[in-house]
Amino acid sequence: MSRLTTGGQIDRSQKIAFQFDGRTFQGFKGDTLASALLANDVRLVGRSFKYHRPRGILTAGSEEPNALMQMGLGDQTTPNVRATTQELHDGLIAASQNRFPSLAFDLLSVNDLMAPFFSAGFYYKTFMWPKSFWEKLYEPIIRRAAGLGALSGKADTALYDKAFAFCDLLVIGAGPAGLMAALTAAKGGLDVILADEDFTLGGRLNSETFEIDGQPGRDWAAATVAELAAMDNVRLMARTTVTGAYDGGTYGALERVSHHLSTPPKDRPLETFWRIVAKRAILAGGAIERPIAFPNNDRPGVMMAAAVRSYANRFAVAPGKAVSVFTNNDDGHRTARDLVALGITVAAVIDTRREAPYGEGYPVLKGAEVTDTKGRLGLREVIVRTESGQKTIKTDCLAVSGGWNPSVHLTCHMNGRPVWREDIAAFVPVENAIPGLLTVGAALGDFSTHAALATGQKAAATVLAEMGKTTSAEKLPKAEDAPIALAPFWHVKGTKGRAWLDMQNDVTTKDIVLAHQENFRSVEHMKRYTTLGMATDQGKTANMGALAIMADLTGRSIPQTGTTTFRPPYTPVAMGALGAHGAGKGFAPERLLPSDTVGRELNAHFIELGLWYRPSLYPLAGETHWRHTCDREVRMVRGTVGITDVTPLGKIDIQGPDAATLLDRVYTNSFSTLPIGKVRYGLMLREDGAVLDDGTTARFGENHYVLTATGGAAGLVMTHLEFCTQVLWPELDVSVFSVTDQWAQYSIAGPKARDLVNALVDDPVTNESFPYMSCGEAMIGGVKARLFRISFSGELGYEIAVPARYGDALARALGEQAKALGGGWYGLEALNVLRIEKGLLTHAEIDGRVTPDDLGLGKMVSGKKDCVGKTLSGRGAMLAEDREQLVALKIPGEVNAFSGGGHLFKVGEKMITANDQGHITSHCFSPTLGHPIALALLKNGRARTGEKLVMKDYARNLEITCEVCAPVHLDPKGENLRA
Amino acid sequence: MLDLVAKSPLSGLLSLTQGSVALTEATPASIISIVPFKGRAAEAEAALQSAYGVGLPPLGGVSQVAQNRVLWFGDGQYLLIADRAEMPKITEIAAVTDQSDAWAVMHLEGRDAAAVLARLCPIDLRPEYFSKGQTARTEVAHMPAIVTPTVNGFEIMVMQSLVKTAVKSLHSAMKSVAVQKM
Amino acid sequence: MRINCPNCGDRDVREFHYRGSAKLLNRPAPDAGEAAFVDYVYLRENPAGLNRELWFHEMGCRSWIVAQRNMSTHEFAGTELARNAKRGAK
Amino acid sequence: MRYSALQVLRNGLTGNKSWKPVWRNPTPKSHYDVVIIGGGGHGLATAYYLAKKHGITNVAVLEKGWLGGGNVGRNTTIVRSNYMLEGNMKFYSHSLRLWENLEQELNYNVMLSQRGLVVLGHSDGQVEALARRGTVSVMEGDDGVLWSREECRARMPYLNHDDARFPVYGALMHQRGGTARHDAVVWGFARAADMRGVDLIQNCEVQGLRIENGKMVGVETSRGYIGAGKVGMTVAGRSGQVAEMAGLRLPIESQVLQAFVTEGLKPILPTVIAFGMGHFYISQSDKGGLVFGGDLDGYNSYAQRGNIPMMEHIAEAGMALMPMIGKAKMLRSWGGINDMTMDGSPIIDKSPVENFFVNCGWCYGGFKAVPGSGDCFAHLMATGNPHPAANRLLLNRFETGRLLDETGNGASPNLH
Repeated sequence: MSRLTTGGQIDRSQKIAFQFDGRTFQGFKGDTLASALLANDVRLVGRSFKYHRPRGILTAGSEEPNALMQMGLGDQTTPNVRATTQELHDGLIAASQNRFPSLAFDLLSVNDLMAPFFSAGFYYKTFMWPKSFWEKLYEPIIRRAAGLGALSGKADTALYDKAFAFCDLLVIGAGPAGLMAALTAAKGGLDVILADEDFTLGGRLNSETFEIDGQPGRDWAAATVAELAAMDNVRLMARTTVTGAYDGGTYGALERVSHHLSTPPKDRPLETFWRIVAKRAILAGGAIERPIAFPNNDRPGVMMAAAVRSYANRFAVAPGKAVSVFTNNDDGHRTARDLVALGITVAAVIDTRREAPYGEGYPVLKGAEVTDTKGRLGLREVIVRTESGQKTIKTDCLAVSGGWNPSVHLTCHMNGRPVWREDIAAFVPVENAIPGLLTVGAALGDFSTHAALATGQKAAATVLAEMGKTTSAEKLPKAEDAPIALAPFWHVKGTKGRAWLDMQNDVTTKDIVLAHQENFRSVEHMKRYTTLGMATDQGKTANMGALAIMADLTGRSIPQTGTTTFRPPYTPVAMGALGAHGAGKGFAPERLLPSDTVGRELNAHFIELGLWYRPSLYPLAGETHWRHTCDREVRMVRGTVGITDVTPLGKIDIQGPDAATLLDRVYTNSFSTLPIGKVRYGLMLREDGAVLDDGTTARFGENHYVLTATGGAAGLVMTHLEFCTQVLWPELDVSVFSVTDQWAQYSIAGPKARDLVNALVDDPVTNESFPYMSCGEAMIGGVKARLFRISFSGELGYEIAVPARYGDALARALGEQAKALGGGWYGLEALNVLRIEKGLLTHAEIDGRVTPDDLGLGKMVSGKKDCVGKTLSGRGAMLAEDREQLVALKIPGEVNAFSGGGHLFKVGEKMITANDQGHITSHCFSPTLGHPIALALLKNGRARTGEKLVMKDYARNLEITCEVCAPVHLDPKGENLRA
Repeated sequence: MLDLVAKSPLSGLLSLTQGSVALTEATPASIISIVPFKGRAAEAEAALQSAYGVGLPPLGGVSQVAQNRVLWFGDGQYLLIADRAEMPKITEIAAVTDQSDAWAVMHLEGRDAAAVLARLCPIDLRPEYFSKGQTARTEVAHMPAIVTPTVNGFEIMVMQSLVKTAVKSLHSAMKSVAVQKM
Repeated sequence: MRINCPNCGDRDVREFHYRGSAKLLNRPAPDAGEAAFVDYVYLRENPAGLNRELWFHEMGCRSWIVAQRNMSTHEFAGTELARNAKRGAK
Repeated sequence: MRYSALQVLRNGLTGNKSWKPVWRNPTPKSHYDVVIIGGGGHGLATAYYLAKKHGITNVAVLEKGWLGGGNVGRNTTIVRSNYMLEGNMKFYSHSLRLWENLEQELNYNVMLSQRGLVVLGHSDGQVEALARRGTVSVMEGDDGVLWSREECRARMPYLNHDDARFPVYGALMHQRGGTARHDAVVWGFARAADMRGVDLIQNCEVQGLRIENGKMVGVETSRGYIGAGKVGMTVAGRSGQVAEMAGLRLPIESQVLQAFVTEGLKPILPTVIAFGMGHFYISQSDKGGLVFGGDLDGYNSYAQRGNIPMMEHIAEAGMALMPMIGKAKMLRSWGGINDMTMDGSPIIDKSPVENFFVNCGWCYGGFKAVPGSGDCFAHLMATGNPHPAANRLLLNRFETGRLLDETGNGASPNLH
């Protein structure tokens, strides 16, 4: 065990048992999985992506490239979890990834031996022969070798949630800078959200031995957090990563709500994705320590120096028995001092600087460089080049510090390009990269605790002033203010062997050299060619080193060479959280008919149409095929009476002195001439001349119309009318208001339709009192209803609308009365057949491309007036000879069916594009005619009645011969409608 | 004679309680859209004043006297929510439609009502920015909604055909908040 | 992205539907001819800077809004109701 | 230097020291027979085919930034030809055939993986429309097979077949569809064009077009004036700006489309899948990341980044369709500038300015068009006549009404 006996922010009274790769270990409350593994001397935790190199824990944060784990077993297993951020909890089960058969013995580690042939981009240069081998052989092998963790392939059943939050100030990061900023702003009266990815707020104060105002930094942090928690205007969000900065002060944030719990209570989400809208933001995200590239710098036991301090100080773990440090700055010495203070042996501090500080209690090798390491599954020794020659140091942990990179990530999300700061040899955020966001502390490149507190306080004061609030004169707490003493040093030169830059994607310094050699010299080419920075950490620890090497190779400075940029999210976000509530039925609202319950009681088959659930069939007992039901329902309508729920048709109420003018402008035909109490069929175009929708409009008064849009186009038509009244002609005095949800509307069709209507209405109607295309009011059981005499089946038809609260009751009454007359409910399948038999358009013909003329409705475009789309519907090609026109098709005596996938050809011609004559738009078997019929769009179709054609559906492999006929199969004079 | 039995849109779905928050149905006698014709707003207001004792609210506002309320509903558009089921006789000066059956009305109330609604609704619900006397047309769980602060929470109106999803979404948010506030 | 609806104030972009150039305010006269309508319906300036454009507050007050927005930065320079907007500008 | 397994082996044994630059860094000449503006996939492919098929090698490709830095370097890498309208179908079919020989032709592995592309239908109507697309494909000599509901369940068990809001009714399998490695396409064309003498000039921004007597004679660039016999424009989202330099307005709006990739995962998704209801499509890259995307954000933009609502919508659609991806973590998101035309189909044509040719309007689907577009544009620029595969992709179709509107949404670019 490497657990120190005292210290740290772990609770030794709460022991936690967990598993890693099948073995059971023990840790404490307050541990991360990584700290608990280190405490148990587990150093080898994973295999690298390409070469399957043994890897250990590198960092103590979310930038971790190596320690990615498969968590949990079975269907709900989670891949690629960073051990460095996963809180330990009882029963946690983790497994290493990307190895077979075991972590210690991985067959694919043979890749490491093949490394000379697996140089950057080698796959672009081979695997091309023979041609067919890519999909069959090469690619499957590459795919199997690639990838890290695995999904189970089974549905994720975890609960995820989303939420919105608003604040005056969002503080991102709860280290000294963030805490100071939040405290100052909150005391000044702002609504503050303070978010931090860690489960304990305080940032580096939890991992360092700094003092603030004479007390340990971590105690100051805890006290400040407690003070903030007590304030009403502060929301503390621990375990919450701000993942992205977007327009308008909107930030995405992921809260890990339950990952730290063994058995989350029912209803508690696993994660919540927040959208935080902040008037101002302060980025206090700290900095990420950067490595130094040297040969075999990827062995388990090589760690970042700050991570070593985190494990020792915060988690009370000795990361090694004899730790050495490789540094180019004073921070490396801090590591040594902290370890010595904890009684951990420091073998040496290898400092690249000749002017390195003196080490108290540890040896210092000045002007020295690590040139190699040894130890297959874990570090054993490092080889050091000093001015006095080569030295070998026995060490099982090498803490590396190459300086710090400010966490500029969020500031890049809106195209901000970080700028170079020579004194710290790092990129810092460019000002105003995100409107309203200020950067403070280490994220700004000011690394001391004093600077963190001071910049945090100052930024909060700026925000307060901008928002018209005053800052209370708070004294700045006292803290260390040591400058970062750093001599830039990126990689050890003059060595053999591979030195890793991107640990996860296995990119070495040699790959950068090769990229340069092959002229992939722009940073983006280099990244893409070598895959540097493309792994799960987005190159947080890798990009700078590679940039420095490329700068070296091209003889340019680092800022001339390029910059590092990052895209959202800051750390990866589960699809489940981003897509929370999308699974199952949650993807879109469910819209139910007033007769929904009635339909369900009748075991109707429902289908999804737009947002609505609509019955397609009302099968009776004994009907085993949908056609049985559909045919019966069609015969029922043609023979007696059928009812169907047409509530989804868009009902738009149009009132005002200019109501008629509006309708005349949006419809091709005239509505100002429609008498009150009458209904007219209308055709509406888009401005580009294509048909937008068809439907009926009823006139209830001089200035009052009710327009009906087809169900699928209801929203579109409403928006179009609002566009017309607000954008095109705001001078019109007219109101357009949706009343779709107000009315439950039923269609009644069939020879006995009037009998059914009269069984319900208080005052019976006759053909004379209420002729075809009439509208008016009627009383049903004392309820005021709207009655329409319209038909979409070719039969005598009515529609009745009642306020929706009576919809269920009316549906039941209709059902009973229809049954008494020998009729009943019919669904969309039958409705479709009825329409096609009558040659009426289904929504399939109005495909957004057809013109009135294509549909044979050219004469509906009034020559006397303008309307939307009129001019462009008259363009040459819109009326051309070879355009497809609506026709009907039939297959007399055939049992074979049409197909909606069918295209049409002249008999005997090769069925290829060049000979294409048109295609089927809708089709059915007509029980009335006894054979299949269809509607089709056919080149010059109206002139081709009687012609035989071949229909071919290649996707279903169907072929039939059919005949062009007139669209109206039944009652061509419309006598039934008017009966 | 036929007797059509009315069914309220939320019957059988509500009430629900979770933690500190309750979701209940409200059934105002009538909801009526009023869009005064051009230049007729003052007349419309006077007519409403005399019939219901309540005037037209300002942008985004609610005017209320006793049980009669007028909600701002859009540019020059209003919703009268009244204690009696009849249409105002103002068809000469305003476009008027009966919306009584178009909307389902819910009350989401209790200490954490705002936290619940913030899981589903993208507007700023902080009381400094949104409180009694105001109203907003916005979305709740991807559905068009009218959200109006009450003394102890919010009145939420959604299209009646969408109540199943609305209740399901609100209930799931109520559960999520309740368990996290434990 | 947030859009300042002249009626409703600052709202999330998710409540809005976009309809492109505010050129659509200027429908040609009925007798303007095909070329004028082709230009109106199809041809666009598509600037990389400030664009005058139409948004519809679909999941809000259902107002059509004319916005000035920088297409390179997404910054808004102002919004007004389409019914009040100046016509005739390109 | 010819690439081969042997070459990889030889270099591996000698420390990879002898690999040569993949392209030169030439200094711009004062005049070229052809100047192509835009060093993306379309521009590089055009230059390659000009040299290869038409023997025109005095060609420069001018790139503002780095080669392939536009949409070709930021897309979801899908290759397909399953269109419905004849004018599009024959073009994309032609392009797909070029894809199928690209690796051998370019001597560069672009990793074309014809793993199949499945488009799902969620109503009888959608399935019928898919069948029609399949039929149209086969009519053009391509492929398309309809899968029944039962076949979908058997072949794609990881889709939600049980309690879906929009259940799967059927699907169209386009077996020759799939993916390719986007950067490799750029580098392959660049290398092949460079080898034939084409000058690829990076960091060279075109700032003006010189037109004399209605004829294009050259371009003003950040690296000086370059004379040109002919100028071709292949600048995707920036088409509006370049066309404006020539005094032209186009039927195009530039819109943002986001795309996403998850962390690397072991193989789980064998084909490309497109949701028919919620604007979501997904495939798994050879590196293991799930690459997915959806609809346009819906507004004009040159910012190359999108916003949260569409990202959420796409993820929700993903969860609705295949809830197995819930525990996959989205790693990166990016945005491209899409030159959306008013009918959703591209334009390869002459312009009213003599010797100035336009290749634009690729909407969100330019990647799969790269070889076809290059071939057809080169043909047009070399011969003055449209390539037979692209003879419907003309600029004047908006005047004549001979539109190519696959989705039927009319002149609303964000709806295509």
